[in-house]
Amino acid sequence: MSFPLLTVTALVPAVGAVATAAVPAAKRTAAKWLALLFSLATLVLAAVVLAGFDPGGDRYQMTESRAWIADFGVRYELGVDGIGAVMIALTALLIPFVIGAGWNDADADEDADGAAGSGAPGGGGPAAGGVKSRWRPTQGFFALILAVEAMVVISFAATDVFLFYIFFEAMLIPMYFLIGGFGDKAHAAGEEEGAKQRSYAAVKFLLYNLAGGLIMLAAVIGLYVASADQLGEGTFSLQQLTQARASGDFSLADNTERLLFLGFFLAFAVKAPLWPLHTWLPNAMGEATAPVAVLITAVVDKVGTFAMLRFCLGLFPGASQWATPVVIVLALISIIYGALLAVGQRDIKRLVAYASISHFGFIVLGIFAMTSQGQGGATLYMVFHGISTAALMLVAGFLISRRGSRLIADYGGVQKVAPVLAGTFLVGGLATLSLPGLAPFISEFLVLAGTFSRYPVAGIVATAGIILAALYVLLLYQRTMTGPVEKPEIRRMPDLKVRELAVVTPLIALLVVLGLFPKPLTQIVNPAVEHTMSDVQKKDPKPQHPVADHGWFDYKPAKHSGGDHE
Amino acid sequence: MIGLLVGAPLLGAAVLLCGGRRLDRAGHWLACLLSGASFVIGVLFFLDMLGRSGDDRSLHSHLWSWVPVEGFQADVAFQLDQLSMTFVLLITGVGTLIHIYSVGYMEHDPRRRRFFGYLNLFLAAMLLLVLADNYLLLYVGWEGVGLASYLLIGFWQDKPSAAAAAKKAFLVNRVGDAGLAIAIFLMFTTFGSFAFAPVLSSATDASEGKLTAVGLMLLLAACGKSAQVPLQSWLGDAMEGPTPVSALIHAATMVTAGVYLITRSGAIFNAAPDAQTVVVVVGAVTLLFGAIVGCAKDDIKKALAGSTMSQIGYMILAAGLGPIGYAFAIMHLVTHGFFKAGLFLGAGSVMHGMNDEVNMRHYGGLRKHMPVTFVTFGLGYLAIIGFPGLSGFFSKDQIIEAAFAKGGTQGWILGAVTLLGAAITAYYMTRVMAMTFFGEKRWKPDAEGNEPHPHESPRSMTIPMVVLAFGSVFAGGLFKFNESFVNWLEPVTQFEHGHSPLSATAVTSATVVALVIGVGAAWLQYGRRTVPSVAPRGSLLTRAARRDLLQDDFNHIVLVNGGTYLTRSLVYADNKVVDGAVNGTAATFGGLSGRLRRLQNGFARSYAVSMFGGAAVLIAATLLMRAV
Amino acid sequence: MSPINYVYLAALLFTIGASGVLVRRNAIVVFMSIELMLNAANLTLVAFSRMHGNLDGQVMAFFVMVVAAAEVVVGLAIIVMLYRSRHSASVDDASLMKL
Amino acid sequence: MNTLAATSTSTGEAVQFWVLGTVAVLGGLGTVLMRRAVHSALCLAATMIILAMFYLANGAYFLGVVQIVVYTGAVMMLFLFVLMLVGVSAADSLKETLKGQRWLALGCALGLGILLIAGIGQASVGSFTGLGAANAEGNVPALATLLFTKYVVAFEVVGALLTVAAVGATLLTHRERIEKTKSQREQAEERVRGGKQLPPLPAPGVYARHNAVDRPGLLPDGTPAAISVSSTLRERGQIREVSTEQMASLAALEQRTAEYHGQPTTPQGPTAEAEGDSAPEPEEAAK
Repeated sequence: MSFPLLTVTALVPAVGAVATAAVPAAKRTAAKWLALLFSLATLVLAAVVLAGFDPGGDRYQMTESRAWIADFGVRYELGVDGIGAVMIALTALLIPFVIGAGWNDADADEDADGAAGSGAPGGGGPAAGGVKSRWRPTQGFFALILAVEAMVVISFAATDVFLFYIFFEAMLIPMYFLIGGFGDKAHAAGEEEGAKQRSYAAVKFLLYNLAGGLIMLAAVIGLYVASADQLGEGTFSLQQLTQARASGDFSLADNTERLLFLGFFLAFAVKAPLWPLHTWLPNAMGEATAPVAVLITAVVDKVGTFAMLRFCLGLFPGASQWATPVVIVLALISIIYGALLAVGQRDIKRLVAYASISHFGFIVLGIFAMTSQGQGGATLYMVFHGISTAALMLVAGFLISRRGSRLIADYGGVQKVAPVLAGTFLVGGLATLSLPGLAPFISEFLVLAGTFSRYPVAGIVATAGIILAALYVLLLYQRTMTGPVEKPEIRRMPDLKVRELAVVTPLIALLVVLGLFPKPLTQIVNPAVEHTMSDVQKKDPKPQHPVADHGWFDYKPAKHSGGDHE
Repeated sequence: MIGLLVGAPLLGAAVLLCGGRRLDRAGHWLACLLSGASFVIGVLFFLDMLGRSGDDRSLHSHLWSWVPVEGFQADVAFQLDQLSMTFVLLITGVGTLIHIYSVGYMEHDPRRRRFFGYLNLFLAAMLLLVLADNYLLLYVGWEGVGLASYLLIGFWQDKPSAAAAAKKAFLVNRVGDAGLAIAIFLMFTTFGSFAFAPVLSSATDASEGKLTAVGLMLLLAACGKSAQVPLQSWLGDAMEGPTPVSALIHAATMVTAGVYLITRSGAIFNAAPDAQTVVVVVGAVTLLFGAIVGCAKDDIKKALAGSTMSQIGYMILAAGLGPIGYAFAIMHLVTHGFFKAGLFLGAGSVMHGMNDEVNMRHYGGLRKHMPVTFVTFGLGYLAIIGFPGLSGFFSKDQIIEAAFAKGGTQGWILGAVTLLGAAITAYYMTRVMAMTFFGEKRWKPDAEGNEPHPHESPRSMTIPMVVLAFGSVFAGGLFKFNESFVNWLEPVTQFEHGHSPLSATAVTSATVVALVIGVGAAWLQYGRRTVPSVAPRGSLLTRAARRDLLQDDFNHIVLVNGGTYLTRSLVYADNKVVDGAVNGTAATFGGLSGRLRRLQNGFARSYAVSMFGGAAVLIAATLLMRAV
Repeated sequence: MSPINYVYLAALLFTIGASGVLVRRNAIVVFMSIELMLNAANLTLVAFSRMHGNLDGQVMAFFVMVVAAAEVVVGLAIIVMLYRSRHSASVDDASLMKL
Repeated sequence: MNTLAATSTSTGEAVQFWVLGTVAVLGGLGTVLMRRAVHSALCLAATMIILAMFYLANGAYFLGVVQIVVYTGAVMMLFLFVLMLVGVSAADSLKETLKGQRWLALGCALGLGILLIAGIGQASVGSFTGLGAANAEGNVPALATLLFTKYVVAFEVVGALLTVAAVGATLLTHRERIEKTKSQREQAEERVRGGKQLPPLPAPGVYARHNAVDRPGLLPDGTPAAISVSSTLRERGQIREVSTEQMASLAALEQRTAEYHGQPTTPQGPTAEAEGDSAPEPEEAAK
């Protein structure tokens, strides 16, 4: 077996997590740099994965396969298709920014512990206050982020259903602590209430995802039993199952397939999140610090949509088609509902969370439209939404950290005192509303076009979402950034610092570059989408009046005979 | 090479917006330079194009493959034909003039660099819009100008009204954009492509229903961008932006993009007569709507905005007439670009001299104080009302003639509407003219006691006004001469001579009569009598017109209030119902476990009972299983 | 008579022992009831050993006895402890094991 | 029994089974139903002895002996020791304190019994093998062979378990003396400080007729002093009451003595106070 690149890509952040956690309490800064270093190393590895991926080659590449739990046919199987490779790259790309943006986020806990001693209200996290020597917030914060990264990478690379499941669920543990243990100290009703809300959000996050995950576990076991029944030897291997299905050895009864599909889909729909399973997201994103919120929406939740594409469609094509109408309706509701709720929010971070729900609706819509434009668009959407939300949310985080409040009403006129901050915020917002020229436009347009070509009504309803997107983004911008400067806290507000600029600038640059030149990504994604399309045995609807491949020079308007002006 | 047209202002925008304070001192000249460079390149292309025969003038340049997804090919590719060329020259020409004007106008603004960055961004997006060779790239330019317009309307962001106006403009435009997006989807599903060439050349293959749908969606887009009824409400508010912006974007170029879109998609509209009818109706309604609103406004810029709306109504109407009208629509567009830009710059000049006072009731008698402005504004005025011999006369007369040529009852109605429009145009423009430049001086010291001292504007502002005045006077005649403009556009838009039931002379005379009536009425009302400083209450129509014919009120009540109520109730429902259902489940389980907890009473004997009971049940189950 | 009767007897004794565990409060009596149940089980083992003709059942019974002896030793020690701390040998008095 | 399979046992065994079986069941019932733990223990011992006989009858000679030696001998003795520690003669109240416990218990027991018997009935076999072959060279050697070959590991483990149990029991009951032993002076001071009885306790049973240890002595005024009874008895509630007739006769005796000495009589007798004062009124005085 060749060099296990994927394993190493996941291992580096895992090792980084352990190493960061082991840094002594006094050397906070060293821990930060160590974490950044490891995340950058992961980024390099992910870049190697992306570069090494051959779009013309096999469906799954860089595969690794080792026996793990032989009794149950569980194997340690990794491999990426184009979609997986791109998602790993996205993850590895965002983590350094998350770390950079959260550079000082955990210090507040550290200081609270030091200053207040026993009675520190600093966070509902494990062992808040008192035991300073044992509880090292900075090290913990960065170690948890790296741990999440490692698990997400494995999830994107796993081609064994059981392996995927384990990391899909294990991710919840570090995320739980990240949400519950670290807050932005900007709750409207004071820090005590904030800590309460935080632990509520963390528990809600955990329960929702755990519930979804357990249902999925049942389906995973069901899949194993079904495969054991039909193939003689049970297996969780995606590749084996797909092959067996293609060769006709493995075919599920309609009802079984549908039940299994529902089991998987529910878990992913919670994670994604799809209406009406979405209510944990605004809480989690609202209470967590901005970098953690980015981690949730841009990285962890992507596992859900990614898994819909890889597992739901890949394993249960028949049931996927059966469920399509319902899923599309749910996705549409998500789009419109998320956008409308975003309009009604008073809290900046919750607004972004609801916007994300709307965007996840688009992703799911694209996946289940079952056209190559829709699925390609959905995949690109995952990447671009990750980058654009990261840009918007991180700048929002910088803004919140300056004023110490998440309420939109507490701002106004920031543009005047901090133009760079406002400018980057606007660019992030414009990316969120899919302004053409920025990357998310391409994906959103592809999703809409792909949906429209099969379900015109759904396409039109979803298009209404882009109007609402403009509404919530511009309302947010208008209320926070424009107008006269009235509040003294805002008059003193400093503009972006060098570190913050270093975090935001590359993201914005990426948004612009990918918006103009997404070809490298589409090249990698296209073959994977074709494979998925062949999995579900769907073909793009043909245009009714296909045009011949005209060059521009072939076009001459028909001469009208009636022209007597000459 | 074509890319350079777009590239130059884009570079300017990038440098100015990212460059930081270092560029504060010379940034505006850089912007003017790059805008001028774009104009020069445009002229070079134009000369090159003139050297070739009519059918051979179209240029095409493919830059890179943009979104290559299975079955979905979108390229970044430009196409420069006569129609685009016309726009390129108008945009870069007027754009450059307004850049120069802004140097003077924005001299004291601390954020001037940024202003020029936005202006350059606008030029780039607008050029992209007219140069794109497919609808998707056009869409990029389409929203790009929307963004630039947003940024420029809201340029003075610390004014809440400006920020709100900017947001409103973008949002209303977004509704139109959604229409364009759906039109593109329809093309994609119908033709499998959305590049101009393949779609337009095979448009007739598709069913009429499809084409009507596409046409209506394109019209929706045009309504948004060109401020046509029912999406016109943003244009009046957009006057919150600096005056050069109003001149460039909201008079000369961006708002005419809708006309461009309809003309460009002529092949589709030609094959969908129903859609054309709707276009004509929208144009006619807006024509009157804008004119009526223009009559009632006291704010000079809003009066001009109403006028703009009305004039674009003319263009849309002409474009809706099909091949008999496209060329005239574009011709009116170009001449309108000259005189309306000139009028706005004149208005800006007046405001510049009047401490940014916009209420015409506080002007009066300015002709003595601002002679250059008076003359250039006056020429623009004569052009817009269609004074014979000036450019507005030629272009508008053609449209009225074409409206009659539509034929049948429709033709008569349209002709009558356009004539009526011409009369109202004459009326409201004379009103503006009279209130601003004639009569007594009516200005007073403002709240801080500064009495305005009207003075002529600096050279950098007057020169562009003079140039535009020249355009307003001569462009029409030049275009009309030997039908040069129609011939120039014919290879792209096609041309068909309309057969009017009235002779050309009769139409012209009718137009002149309408003009005289309009001017006379206004002169009687505003030129001869003193204008009151405070607006009289006015008739019901006047009051409604002052409020944009209640359209804003409708929007406010139905959309804003309704939307607010909807979102509020949804937020409530999300908390209470969706989340409540989940929390309720949790509470149920909580309560249930509270009950079950009582079973855990701590008495070992109780537990033993459950144990033995359980054992009994197990045995019973085993026995049953064996028995079965 | 069939040796199965021994098993019936054992079942009867087991049930009596079980009800003793459930009904009595004195820890020592409860313990004795448990012993009764164990003995009933032993009787079953011995009877089956005879019916099957091998001695494995007796070995099992032997082990049960030993384990029971060990259990009695520890159990009684616990009862003594309990008595010392609570001055009562009632199992109901040790009812803190609840939520 | 040399036959490999038989269908029924000898008549003697049958008789023995029915007679002793009845006694065993009665013994079991006694264990559960007797109010005094000692009686329960005795009943249990009886049942165990009968079971030992049944073991013998079933060819389990070794086990029968072990049953008697280990169970009836050692384990039951242990039980009795503990009973004596806790209180031999205290009778339990049979009043149920847990709501519904008795009915539940009855239901469970009945259900379990019926199900068990039904289960056995289902599995009942017509013939049995008997231990003739297995016990051919003697029950003990055969058992030993099994124990030390096939079950040797289990045997060792059980041995270890026993040892651990022994150590565990010792540990459990052992009370480590962690504080310094108190000197006599300290004890005295503590007593004074705690307001405890300083002089020696009064002796019990002054006017007793029989085993006087469980009768309180009377104070000079004639009231019984509960403190004079040993604390163990007091705790078990085994103090015998000084009955009113006795008090009366006592008073009469005092009277007579006083008359004899020509002393003035005290108007109030101890009788009146005996009722209110006889301090820890035992719940149930022994008869």
